[in-house]
Amino acid sequence: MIHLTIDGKKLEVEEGTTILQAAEKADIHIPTLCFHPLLEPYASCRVCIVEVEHQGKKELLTSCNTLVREGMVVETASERVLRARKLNVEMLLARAPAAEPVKKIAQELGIEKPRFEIKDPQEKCILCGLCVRACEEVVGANAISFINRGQEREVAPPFGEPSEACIGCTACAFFCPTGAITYEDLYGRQVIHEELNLGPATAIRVPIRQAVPMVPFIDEDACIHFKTGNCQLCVKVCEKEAINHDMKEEEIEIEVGSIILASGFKPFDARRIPAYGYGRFPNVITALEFERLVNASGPTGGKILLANGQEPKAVGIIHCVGSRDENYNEYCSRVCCMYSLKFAHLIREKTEADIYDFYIDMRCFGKGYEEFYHRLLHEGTKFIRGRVSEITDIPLTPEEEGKLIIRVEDTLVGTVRRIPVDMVILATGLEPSLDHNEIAHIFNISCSQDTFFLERHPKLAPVSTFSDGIFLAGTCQSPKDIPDTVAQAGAAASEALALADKGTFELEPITAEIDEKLCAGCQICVSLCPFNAITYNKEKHISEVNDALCKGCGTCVSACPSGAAQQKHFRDLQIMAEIEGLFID
Amino acid sequence: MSQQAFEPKLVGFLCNWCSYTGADLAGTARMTYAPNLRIIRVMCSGRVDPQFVLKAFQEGADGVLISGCHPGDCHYQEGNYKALRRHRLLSKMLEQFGIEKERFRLEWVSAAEGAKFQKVCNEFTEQIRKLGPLSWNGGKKNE
Amino acid sequence: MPKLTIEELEKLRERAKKATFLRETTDYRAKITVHMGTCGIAAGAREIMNAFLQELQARDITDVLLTNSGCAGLCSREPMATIEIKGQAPVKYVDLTPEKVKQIFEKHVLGGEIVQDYALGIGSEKTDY
Amino acid sequence: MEEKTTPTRYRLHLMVCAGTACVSNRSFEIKEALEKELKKQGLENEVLVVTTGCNGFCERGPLLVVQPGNIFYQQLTVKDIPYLVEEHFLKGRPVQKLMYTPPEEKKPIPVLNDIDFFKKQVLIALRNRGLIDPEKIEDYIARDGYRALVKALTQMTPEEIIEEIKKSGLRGRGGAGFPTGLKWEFVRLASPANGGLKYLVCNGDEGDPGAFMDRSILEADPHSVIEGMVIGAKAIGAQQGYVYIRNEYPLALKRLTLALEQAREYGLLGKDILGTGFDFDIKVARGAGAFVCGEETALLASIEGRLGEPRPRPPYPAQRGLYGQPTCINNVETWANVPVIINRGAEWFSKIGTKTSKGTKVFSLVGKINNTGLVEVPMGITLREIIFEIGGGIPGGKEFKAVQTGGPSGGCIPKEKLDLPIDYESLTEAGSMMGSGGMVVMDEDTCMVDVAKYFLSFTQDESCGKCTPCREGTKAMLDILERITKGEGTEEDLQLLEDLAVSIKETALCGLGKTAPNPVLTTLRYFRDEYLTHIRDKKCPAHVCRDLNVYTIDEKICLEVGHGCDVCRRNCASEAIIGEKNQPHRIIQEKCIKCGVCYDVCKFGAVKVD
Repeated sequence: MIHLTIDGKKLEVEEGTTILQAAEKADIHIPTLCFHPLLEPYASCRVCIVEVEHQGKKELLTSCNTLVREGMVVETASERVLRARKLNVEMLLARAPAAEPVKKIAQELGIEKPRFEIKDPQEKCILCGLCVRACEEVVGANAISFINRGQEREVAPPFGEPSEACIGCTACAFFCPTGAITYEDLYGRQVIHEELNLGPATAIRVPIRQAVPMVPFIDEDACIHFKTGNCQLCVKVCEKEAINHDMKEEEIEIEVGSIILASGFKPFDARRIPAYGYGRFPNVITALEFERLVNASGPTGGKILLANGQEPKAVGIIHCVGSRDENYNEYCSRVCCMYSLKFAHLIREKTEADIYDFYIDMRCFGKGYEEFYHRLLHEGTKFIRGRVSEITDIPLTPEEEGKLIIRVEDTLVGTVRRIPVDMVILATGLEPSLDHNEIAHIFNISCSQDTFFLERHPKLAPVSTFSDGIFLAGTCQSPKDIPDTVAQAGAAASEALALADKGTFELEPITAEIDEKLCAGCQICVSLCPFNAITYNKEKHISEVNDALCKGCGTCVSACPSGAAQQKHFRDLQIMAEIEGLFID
Repeated sequence: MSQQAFEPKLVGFLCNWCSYTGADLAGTARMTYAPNLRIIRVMCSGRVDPQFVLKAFQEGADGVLISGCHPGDCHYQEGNYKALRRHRLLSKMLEQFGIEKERFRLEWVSAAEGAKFQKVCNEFTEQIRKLGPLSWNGGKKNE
Repeated sequence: MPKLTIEELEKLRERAKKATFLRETTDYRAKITVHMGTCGIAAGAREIMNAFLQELQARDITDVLLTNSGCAGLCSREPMATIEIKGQAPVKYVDLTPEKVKQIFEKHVLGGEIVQDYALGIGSEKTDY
Repeated sequence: MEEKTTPTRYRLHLMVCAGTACVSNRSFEIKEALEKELKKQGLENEVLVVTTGCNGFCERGPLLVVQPGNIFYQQLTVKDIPYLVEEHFLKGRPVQKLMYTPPEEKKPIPVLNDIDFFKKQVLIALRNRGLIDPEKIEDYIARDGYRALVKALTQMTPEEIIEEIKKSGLRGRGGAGFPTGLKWEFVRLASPANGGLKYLVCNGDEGDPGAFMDRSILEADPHSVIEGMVIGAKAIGAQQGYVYIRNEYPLALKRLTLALEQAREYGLLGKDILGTGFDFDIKVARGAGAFVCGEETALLASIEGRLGEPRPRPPYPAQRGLYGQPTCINNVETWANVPVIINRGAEWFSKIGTKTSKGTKVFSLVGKINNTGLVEVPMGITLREIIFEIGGGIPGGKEFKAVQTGGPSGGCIPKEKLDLPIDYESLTEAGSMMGSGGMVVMDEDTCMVDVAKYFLSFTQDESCGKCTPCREGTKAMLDILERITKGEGTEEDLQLLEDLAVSIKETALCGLGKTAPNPVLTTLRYFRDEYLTHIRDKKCPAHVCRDLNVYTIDEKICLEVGHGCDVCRRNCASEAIIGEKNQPHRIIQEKCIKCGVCYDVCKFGAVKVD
């Protein structure tokens, strides 16, 4: 432990502490510009200077990099310090009059106007090097550096050309204290974060605000560490030491008695319907994007705004996007009608906009649903029955100028209508999740025609599958809304629980058996059995079936040359008799 | 019996998990298909012993269909592959017996493919109808 | 050149010193001056100079300074050379030939004994060389 | 090794100076001419021509020293050679007209040691100057070269070497004067990180305007630096060394590279040096000529291939230097001193110099002085001795005004301090510094404000720009000086200038910035009046600051002496002079651009400047 005095306060700090850190502990503020706690001290701005008396010598030292020493007496605002600090800040102010942090410190020090020549009143860069150091120390990309000397010094990539080394991480802009670096300036490498973009903002995030569990994760594709092997700032700042980049995905084998599949759905990709212009028109958004937009924790704080930040005057909601359509999915996605109605209600609540609801049929089948529909009819939402053929921004009349025009055949009126709106919400349907087929393969279950998982029986075994012990819940089985999903999940859980509770498992009685007397011990059956249910008994020179392992496919039976193997309930004789029976006319 | 009046007798060995369910689906979906196919349910297409096919032809079948799960989808992992191998070999053998290989067919029909089952069934019936009756006694002594 | 050991370095130093002693040594035991005015050269002073040089080289002598000067004023007796042994008076030799040089070198320069036969005269002053 | 026969015996060695200054005065042509002429006269086996490093008396180049006898020929031209060869080398008649005659004297001085310039010098770092061919290792070995190395490697422990250097009192010759032995001890005691190596660096980045000590040593005696470095490496336990040298010193670079090759070939560098099992090698790192790279941390960054800018110290290079490892960095001259100390002992060395500063220091003497060149003098010598005895005083009988020591980082010392004995402390006391040894002499025609401006414009230009005070402050000071020299300065400016200077000195990051205000501070201290004259009277007493000059024509002289010769009018580019032939002329001040041409062309002294 080292003892020192800062501004008269006696302190005891650990060896290796800088004066700046020590002062912070004592609640003494020392202004800094080029210092950042996550980066090595650079000591270039010379604003954090303090007067240090040690062993009878008094000198001005930068507090950001000077380590404390026993018996040091530090003054952070002596006359000498203030005089020098003031001059340095004044010079920086002349260099970068638009840099807010400099202005702030200048104000604190009572500098009104620099006495030195101002070259560029808009200049923000104070050459503190935080960006350069971030790029080197944190990112490890070394894409930018200082070029030139002295007055000509500036931050630039090599030769002033767009740098191949730049990974577009924007760490430089993040560290820049004055806003001198902006994303756009980075030679077009930076994707500007779109207002409505649901994409990643940072490499560490929770997937969505309502995520369960509410735990952040590291996006390997966005994380600097996984690109350059450097950074790991998160590790430095995490006091709980909860971050470990070396953690890898690992496979854990868990033995279970039954499995419930609830692999969910993916929303229909609205880009597949080019006529609706999703991706081309910024104000054509999908249901999920709208859901994000109205969310109070969303990008606009829950305000319904167009891409240009204004409130829409008219909104169209198009039902059955990708559903009930021979070209995409024939089935009804079941949830879109109701959520569309909810959207219409929310828009009514939050804006003054006219709302148009384009539907084929209103499917309000659940409890209270129809009543909600009626409420909306009363609220004044305009329901237009007909499939929208096109969304365009080419106006035909002055009213359509600057609007999105929805072309639709109003089947109730029997005419083609053009309805100008500001925002279009596409009620995209549900599709099986991306890895749906893979899952089906792993669990050896079938898919029905609509490509969702097939239940064992629509009425008798709606949550079971053809694989014993594997149950289905939710939208992996078919599109359904939350109440239905909850109900099915409950059922699936009970089925699984029933198995567990019973403690025993009923096997199919249809297993193979081998007649000891007939078996010649050829072992053909042994190699055929996919379940390793047949073993060869060396003592008896025969093959034997393990009933618990045998699933009863009968492959061994049909291959047995001696007829020793038989399948219960499907004996050769039985099938032969069946065949014979077929031909008794 | 005139050609037009010829109604082929077809035997179908359908696996319990896919094709039999598919046939069931066709039925529950009220799809009509040729009534000529007589179905024998087996647990797996791999259970189909060549003897059964020969027996069927012997008993008077004009065509035999084996239908199982799509490759990779077998409830028993690989029974349908075994059926596939047997079908290839047996087809060759049947040709040697003078039975057109068209009369012995293997099809993959999943539980979701009611429509496919319908199609297969109708096609097969028409095909055999064109081929005409088999009248093969399979080495059985003339009665 | 292979790498040196310490002994080889010292040997090399000895040789190098011999090649460069002229640049540094100020303390000579003897000084030979060959008079090389136009008259001397015409009479063959170059040969005399070479003869002295060869003697020095052959005997590897580093404490004798060989130099030249202009005409000594006695053109008829050229080639001439003056030999000064430290602490002794200079001796002028005249009508030199390479053979005489050899004798003078051996007897006078090395032996300290003046070759009276060839000497013109002996100076009275003593040299500090 | 094969024994060679005795080396050819020559009668004369002609030492032709081939330092950069003499080379640029065509000394290589002189050498060729000599060889050609000697051959013509048949003297090629009697007379040997040797090229040496810088002799020091650069003012008088190209130089030739004839050995034995130390006969000094100067300012030779190719035309002189046939005569010189015939007269001196053939006929033995030294040529007086090619010898050095001190100004205001008639009689030439034939022998080098008798010349004032050389008389007072004490050669340690430059001990081999003019005596060896820098491209021949044998010449160096003959001069006891590598004898100290043998001693250090075989008879001394590293601790003993360090103790010897400490006892000698040798201090860094690069400027700050840190005790060399102490630095070595720090590096010896520091342990490398991650099992790495310790490094040893020779700082040959000489950037001061008008200074060329390092260049000269590397050109004249590269082996002395190499030997010093190997001894240092043994002392601190380094295995790899670097010589950082400016690429704009091609001759030094060439000779150093050659010397390194020779040393390696002879087993004096590399693995198992002289069979003692000690490994050490030296690489050459070339710098691009940034002044700031002479600062040690910037230099190390530059070797590593990074931006040459200083970083805050501590940690000092002795703890964390090159590639993060303990690094010993010393100046060229310091290294060149090391072999001598080992050879002759610390006691001998410490007898030379003052109480705090031991040994000698090489200065490059330039500016308004008769004998410009390189001198090595013992510490404690006075400025007067250097300037007036060695340097031969001020040319043209002008008055001495000040001497600027320590390059752009140093300060100007006025004539009141001429009797100052030179050492590290006294120079610092006087507001200047030892620096690497630049010494610029200024006469009465020098404007001190202009001098300060000149040095500041240099440091301002060379500032790396890393820290605020140096980057912005030097520029701000320069702006003020510009204003003052244009007659636009105010007394507030002077106050701001002083505040800035103090603040920069106190808060700049590295040595460059900390010392950059020195020229201003010292001129303010000793020549404040001159600043005030510029500000208050709008006059430059030395008439250097052009904007402050007022040219007038003394009509009386113009008419009576010059008879209105009209030359000034014809030469005036801005047509500011009116008058006709045989009539007095006059300058229209509004039109005058103060170029001074009229002043220069008037043969009658009628044009006055004020």
